[in-house]
Amino acid sequence: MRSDLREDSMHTFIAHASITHVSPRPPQWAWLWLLCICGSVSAQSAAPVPSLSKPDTVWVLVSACLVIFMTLPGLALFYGGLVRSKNVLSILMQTLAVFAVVAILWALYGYSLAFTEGNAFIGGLDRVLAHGLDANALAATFSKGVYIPELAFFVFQGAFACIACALVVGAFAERVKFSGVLLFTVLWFTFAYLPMAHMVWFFPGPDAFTSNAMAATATAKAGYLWARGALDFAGGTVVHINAAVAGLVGAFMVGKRIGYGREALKPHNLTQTMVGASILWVGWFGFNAGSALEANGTAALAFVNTFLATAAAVVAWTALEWLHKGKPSLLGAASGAVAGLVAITPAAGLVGLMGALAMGAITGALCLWGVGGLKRWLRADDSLDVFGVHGVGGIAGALLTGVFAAPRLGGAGLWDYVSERASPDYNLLAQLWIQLQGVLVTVALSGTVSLLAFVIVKYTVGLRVDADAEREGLDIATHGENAYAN
Amino acid sequence: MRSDLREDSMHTFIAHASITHVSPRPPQWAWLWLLCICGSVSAQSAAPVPSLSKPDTVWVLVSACLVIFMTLPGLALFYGGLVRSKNVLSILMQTLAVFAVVAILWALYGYSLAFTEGNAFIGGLDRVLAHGLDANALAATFSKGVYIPELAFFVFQGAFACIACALVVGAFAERVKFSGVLLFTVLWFTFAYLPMAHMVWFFPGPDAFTSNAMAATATAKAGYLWARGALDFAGGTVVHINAAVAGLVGAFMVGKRIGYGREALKPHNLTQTMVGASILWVGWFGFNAGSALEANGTAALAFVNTFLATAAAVVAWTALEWLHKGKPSLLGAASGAVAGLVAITPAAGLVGLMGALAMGAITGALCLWGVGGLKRWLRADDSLDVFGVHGVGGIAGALLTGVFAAPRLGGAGLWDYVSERASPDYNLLAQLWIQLQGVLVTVALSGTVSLLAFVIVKYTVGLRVDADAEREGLDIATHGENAYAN
Amino acid sequence: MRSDLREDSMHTFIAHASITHVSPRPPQWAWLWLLCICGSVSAQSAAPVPSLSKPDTVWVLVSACLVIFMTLPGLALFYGGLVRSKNVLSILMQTLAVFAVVAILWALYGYSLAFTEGNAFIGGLDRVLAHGLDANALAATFSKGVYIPELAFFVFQGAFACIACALVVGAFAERVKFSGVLLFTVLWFTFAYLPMAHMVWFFPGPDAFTSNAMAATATAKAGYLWARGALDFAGGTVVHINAAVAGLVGAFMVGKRIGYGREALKPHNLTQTMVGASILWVGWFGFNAGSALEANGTAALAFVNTFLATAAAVVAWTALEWLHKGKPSLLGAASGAVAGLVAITPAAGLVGLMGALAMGAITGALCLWGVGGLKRWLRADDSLDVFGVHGVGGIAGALLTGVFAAPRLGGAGLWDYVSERASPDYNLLAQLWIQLQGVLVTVALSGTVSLLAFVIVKYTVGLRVDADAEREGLDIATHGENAYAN
Amino acid sequence: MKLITAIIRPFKLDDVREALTDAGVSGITVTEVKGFGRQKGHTELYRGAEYQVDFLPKLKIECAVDNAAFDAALEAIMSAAATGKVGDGKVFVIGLEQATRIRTGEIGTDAL
Amino acid sequence: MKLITAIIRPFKLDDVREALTDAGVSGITVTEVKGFGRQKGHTELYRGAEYQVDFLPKLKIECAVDNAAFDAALEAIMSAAATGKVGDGKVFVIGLEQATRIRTGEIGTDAL
Amino acid sequence: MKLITAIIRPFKLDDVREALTDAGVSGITVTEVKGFGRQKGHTELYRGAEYQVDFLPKLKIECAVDNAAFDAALEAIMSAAATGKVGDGKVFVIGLEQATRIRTGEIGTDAL
Ligand SMILES: Nc1ncnc2c1ncn2[C@@H]1O[C@H](COP(=O)(O)OP(=O)(O)O)[C@@H](O)[C@H]1O
Ligand SMILES: Nc1ncnc2c1ncn2[C@@H]1O[C@H](COP(=O)(O)OP(=O)(O)O)[C@@H](O)[C@H]1O
Ligand SMILES: Nc1ncnc2c1ncn2[C@@H]1O[C@H](COP(=O)(O)OP(=O)(O)O)[C@@H](O)[C@H]1O
Repeated sequence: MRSDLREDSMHTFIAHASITHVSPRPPQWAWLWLLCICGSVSAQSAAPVPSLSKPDTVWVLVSACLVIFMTLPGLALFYGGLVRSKNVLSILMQTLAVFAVVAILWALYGYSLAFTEGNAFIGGLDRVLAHGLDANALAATFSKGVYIPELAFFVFQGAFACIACALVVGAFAERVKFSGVLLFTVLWFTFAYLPMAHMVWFFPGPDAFTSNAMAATATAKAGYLWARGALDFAGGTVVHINAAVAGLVGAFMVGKRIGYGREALKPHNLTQTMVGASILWVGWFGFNAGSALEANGTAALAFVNTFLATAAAVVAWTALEWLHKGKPSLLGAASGAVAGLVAITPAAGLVGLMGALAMGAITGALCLWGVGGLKRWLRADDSLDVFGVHGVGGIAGALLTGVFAAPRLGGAGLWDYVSERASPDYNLLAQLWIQLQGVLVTVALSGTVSLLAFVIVKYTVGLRVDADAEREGLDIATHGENAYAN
Repeated sequence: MRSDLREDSMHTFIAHASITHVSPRPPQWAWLWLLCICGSVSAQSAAPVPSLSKPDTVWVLVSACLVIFMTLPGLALFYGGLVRSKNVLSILMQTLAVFAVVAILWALYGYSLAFTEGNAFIGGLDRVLAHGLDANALAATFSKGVYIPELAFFVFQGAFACIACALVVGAFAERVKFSGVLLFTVLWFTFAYLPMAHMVWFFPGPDAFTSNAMAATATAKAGYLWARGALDFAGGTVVHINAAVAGLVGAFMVGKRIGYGREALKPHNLTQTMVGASILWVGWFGFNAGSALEANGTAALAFVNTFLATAAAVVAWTALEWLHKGKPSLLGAASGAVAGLVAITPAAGLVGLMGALAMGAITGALCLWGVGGLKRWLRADDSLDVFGVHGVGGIAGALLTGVFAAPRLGGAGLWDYVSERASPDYNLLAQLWIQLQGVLVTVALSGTVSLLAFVIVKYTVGLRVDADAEREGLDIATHGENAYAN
Repeated sequence: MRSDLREDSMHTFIAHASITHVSPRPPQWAWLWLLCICGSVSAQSAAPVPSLSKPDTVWVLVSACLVIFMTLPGLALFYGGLVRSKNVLSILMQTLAVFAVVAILWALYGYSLAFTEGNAFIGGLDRVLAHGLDANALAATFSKGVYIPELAFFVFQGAFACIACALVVGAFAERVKFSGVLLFTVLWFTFAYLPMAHMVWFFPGPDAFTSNAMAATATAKAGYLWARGALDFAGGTVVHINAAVAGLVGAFMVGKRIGYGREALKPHNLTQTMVGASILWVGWFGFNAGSALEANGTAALAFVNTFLATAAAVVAWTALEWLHKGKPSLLGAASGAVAGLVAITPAAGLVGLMGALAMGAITGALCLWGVGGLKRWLRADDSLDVFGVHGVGGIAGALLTGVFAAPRLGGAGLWDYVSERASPDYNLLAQLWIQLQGVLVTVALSGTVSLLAFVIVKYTVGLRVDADAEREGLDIATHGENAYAN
Repeated sequence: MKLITAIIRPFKLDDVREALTDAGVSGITVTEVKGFGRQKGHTELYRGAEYQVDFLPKLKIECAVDNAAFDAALEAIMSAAATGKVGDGKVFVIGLEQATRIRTGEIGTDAL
Repeated sequence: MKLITAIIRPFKLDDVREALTDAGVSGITVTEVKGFGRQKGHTELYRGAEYQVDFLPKLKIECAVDNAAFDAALEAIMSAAATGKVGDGKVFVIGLEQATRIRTGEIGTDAL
Repeated sequence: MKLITAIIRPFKLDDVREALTDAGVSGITVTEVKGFGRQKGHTELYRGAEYQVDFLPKLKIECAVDNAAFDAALEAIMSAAATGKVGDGKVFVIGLEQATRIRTGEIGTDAL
């Protein structure tokens, strides 16, 4: 069956080689050719000078702001509330420091390696040190002739890189060494995040798709998974599966917390966690709907799906916990919300409203298993369930996207950039196989890079604080402060 | 006097029957005819294909995000801080669960019943199960020929339904049964919220108002209170009075908390409440200014009034409390802020800046009485003063809107959709009577539905936890978790 | 050297007198001629009726919302977490009350005195009591022919006034008298904030710059520092230096807290402070990028710089503290974030990305000294380091703006409103001297007004609570409530 | 003089304090404590992790009384704090060698 | 050996600890408590609800001393904790039968 | 009957409680306290302000035992709470004149 599936999809892929431009819409953010107005506009093109779309600029800037809000303070609070009070500052500090470091690296080389043309796996060096990134540079969106300031695209994408790296720290909270986190972040960002972003999101922009022939040429320049036709609207693979695998590897490498499985390692402030989850939800509207890069119907669809899938996951988790454990917990509901958000991420602008409800409900249930049965089976102390929620939810979301994007299930199908309309064909099994490939590539790349990075950290700055420091709490031991006083 | 007033207004109403299209502007959100691009555009209309306005799309999506932010975490924190620490998770959980359930119901049937054409009291079934709600569907705004994605309107309105239902839970916090809250929500949402939304907000859109004759036809299809000319810019009746009455009925039905009137039932975290109030304020800019559905001068006016009325209410409450009790409290100031926000809701785009200041100050003072003198007189344990703030403030706001919308008091007057300008006539007493009718209809409908719903809940799943559970706290007893630990 | 610098710049200034229209771009928010549509449009101008730009309206309204979010709850939490738990409500209450009072004064006379034409130091009375401020009034942006609702500009600017006044209270937290804070606010707002805003930001709008001759006329009507060519993109002088000096004077006048220097006056909740800092960051995107008044490349640049400078300051502060004290603290990182934000404020749309990183890093280091060495030297109990962060950061930012705005350092240079492009000349030393003048004027004005205001407060309502109240905590003693209970 | 230490249910505090005041006791000191005893706790569930919580919130009330007032005070606590269900708590009595009022330096019964 | 228990005003902690250290006491244990006594509380107002709060925050200091050090320790507390206003608190003294240091198992005076 | 009061390290609570249960003690009362002693504290830094913190978090465990159970209980605490490093804490023993169970009114050993 598997091989059938594979054959089928490969066949499909080869047979349709001439229309590989039938790609997801918006597969995700495509950074386009830099359009330096003052630059060399090719003489033969009599195209009008591309001009900036103000409403889309507002939309992408507001979305960038929302995505930043997701990390600071959203994720920080979500995680911070789940640790014991003696470690809350350490988790806030890790989130903040990782955010700041990645922001800087993004400007120095990250953006260039992810979003300029290079090979199928990594971009080029055109934008290193923010070269050419000024107020006049434009970036394409998913519609021909519609541009936004490249800086808006830069910061929207930068915010994604920041949250992806910050997500990881939840897996080895309460015992990891601060310097270790920082070193790991630099390595993982460079060798796992940037290639994934390039592979999934880079393509030469819709203006290049003028004919089937040109589309083939353009597709050849795109990232590896983009070219294969993997659907990932807002970053399920790049952000969630990627980070979750890193977290899981980290949880294994750093080892279990002292007292794990014996003492009660309880969340110190669930109100805080709930606020964090709420802010994540709110910010996620920017994450998902902003990924349309335009304020259009697709953005509205992504927004609505982010509303509905999350609600469905909250209800699913709550109902199942109520049935199985007798009590519906707030932490469960909040975790369900995050699970739903993770699930809908790759699908946001691609599935219909009923599909979103289904995806939310299914993933809510799966992640409940992810933090329970699966976690016990994995035997890793993934402190804040990064894998259980983002990994399980991300994988489920990636695969279900392949299902519910099908037009007959209310989905948007595949977008044909040449004809500028949805392609009439949709092969569900083939797409599912492509989706699975996306998942496998992510797991393999992130797993390998993470493992190597943690080994490097271990034998250089070290991975874990000593037992006394862990007992005293990282806040005092590592950061010299206490979160709470009179 | 009363009957005079009545006669007068009735007379006005009848006399002007031919210009009933002189309706509030934007009376509120009008959901318009669904304009499926691919659908049947009537052949005789040579109108250009309606196209999406991107800036207005951004504005409504951002506003939807802000309204969601109001509930999660805004309202949750505002309420959560006011209960004792043993019940904080229960209030957060109720807010979150109600939000999620209503979001789902909104997609399943709520939106359809509220915002498609039906009779004067309830809408139709066209959009049940999100039928036809795809990325291409457009909805009208208040200007002819200006459209936004219907999904943007859908989610903006959905966020209103969520917060209205969540508001209610504050009235019977700290002792209500979780399953009871959920069942009540489903009933009240269906039988009180949806009809109110339809009656106040539904109209066939500005494009239908091509002539006085067409206007009369269009008005005949509108909701009951819309057709009468009731002014409610952003939902004072539908959301606030509606929810407050439900809360008050609930407080009576569920009964007083153990220890009420004897023990100190103090807020456990006023910082949290202040954060909640602040977020409510911030989100309310979306609630009120977003209700213009366009990014125009009316939106800016609604925004500014939301800024000023709130400030005035903060100062009024603080000053009076200082004078009467000797100490100006933060909880007072925060409550004043919410009172001001409630008051300006129906008036936001309809009154002038000085009118907004006056409305805020008056309502701030009235709500101080609402949580004090009135509350003692009512003898209900409305735990978090839902009625004292949202009920009193909502009623005051509805009536004062009739006053300060008067052009001679700096207001915008009534909008004539046919001529696309404000009507020169404004009969203050007549309008006041119409406003009062809106209040009375809301009180009657919500009161009746709530009473029946609570009775049903009482005799099925039950309304109240047992005394031991109440003493132990709902967090442990109902949800199996503790908010705070070390 | 100094006098050389001065001569040089003066020379430059005089020599280029005819091109004083070469002013910063956007020097900052220019409130323009009121364009009452119904008003007297001069007959000789055949210009088309100015019309509203919807996307820019969205952008300014959203930005206003973000700036309000910075104060409530951002600044309130940032400050609130830093005091002891017995004083947290007092700081929240001061923030909220100052916000509300200033909002009202803004409508009554503040906006008019700051942003209508008057003399070089203060505006006129045209807009007193919101006269003429209705939904149809338009305000210019920095591009010819691009308008937004004047109410949007009104509220965006109003939010700035609110946060500036609220910033001050951090300097004398935990012992100041509430009534004293209110009286001081009214005085300082009127006599320090409004003149500064007028001097730095008022100019007659880009449409007036039709020729060099007209530009000279227009510049003559502008505020004092604007006319001199001081660069302050989003308010480093008007908001930060201004408030910081007031705070420092206040710290001296109110005196040290009981126990200062002997007892541990520790922050009671650093999580709260971190959330506050995060919200400040998020809101600051509106503060800085919104100051472009348009959703264009400059806005995107300001946004990105607000992202990068802050990140650099976080890393700089953290690294230095780690090196010097052995432990990198979260409070340090959060303070670094605020320092970076303050620094980039005057520069946001004027410097390049690498310039922003440099400014952030330099200012992060300087402010670390500001809260340490400098503070000890000043011997004032500036409780929450308003001067150490906002004063030092503001001054450093103002001066560094003169450096990094230089085109050869990647900056945008000076904008010529006549030719509508950047001027080719940029004299770094001259500009630095102009920047220094801006700083000196601010320090002198704010210092004098603050001193007088505090003296008035001292001899009328009083400046400080008595020792027993200070020991008991202001929450109970002044506001009659406790922040936290069970 | 004796020092009475009572472990009681939190919600009984007001009753006990009133009863003690009626019994002529002029001052008490209250501490939040966690008690472990016969009364069974509850289970808490945080995602996959289930914890059995045996410690329950209780209040410890300390009051120093002179011998004359002792019986009344003890009786006051006993009746005010009882619900009859497991977990009502205990009263411990310890001999007090000396009591002093810091403000005045008064010693013994006068200090109470 | 005696166990000295002092109820003091919170802001006096540092003074008392220093005075005790000067008096040769090497360790103390501090508990946050709420005190009810002659010192009057305050009123709190939460919207319409007014509450009279009679319990005031105090600190309880416990220190075990040998008999030789007792007078000095008591004197140290008495002078360091006093302000002369109602609410300064009390000192209670109890006979200590035995003291042990957990780390070493030392017993009696050596354990302190 | 005796009242055993032990000051221990917070993370030893579960061990001590189990040891006491094994030794036949049926109830304990636990208080969060701050301890000052030989164990040195740490420095905290809040921006420019550096504070030396000498008080460390400890738990106080109180348990009333009858004389027969006393030795076992003491031994249980001593061995369960020890790490051998400075700061392990102390055990204080006080004579208990009387113990009562509020629920039943039982007195003496029966009350424990
Ligand atoms: N031997 C003991 N020593 C100290 N405190 C005890 C002891 N036994 C019980 N307690 C305290 O009394 C509380 C109530 O005891 P428990 O056995 O639960 O119920 P009851 O008092 O009804 O027998 C416990 O939670 C604990 O705080
Ligand atoms: N009889 C008592 N038993 C236990 N604690 C007491 C007693 N009387 C007073 N206290 C404690 O001492 C504190 C101070 O007592 P109070 O009567 O207010 O003032 P003063 O010590 O100046 O007489 C009280 O808050 C309470 O904690
Ligand atoms: N004399 C004392 N009286 C009361 N408590 C004491 C005394 N000495 C020590 N303690 C308590 O015991 C704890 C441990 O004491 P410490 O001197 O640090 O270590 P050790 O017990 O190993 O000698 C202290 O933190 C304090 O709470």
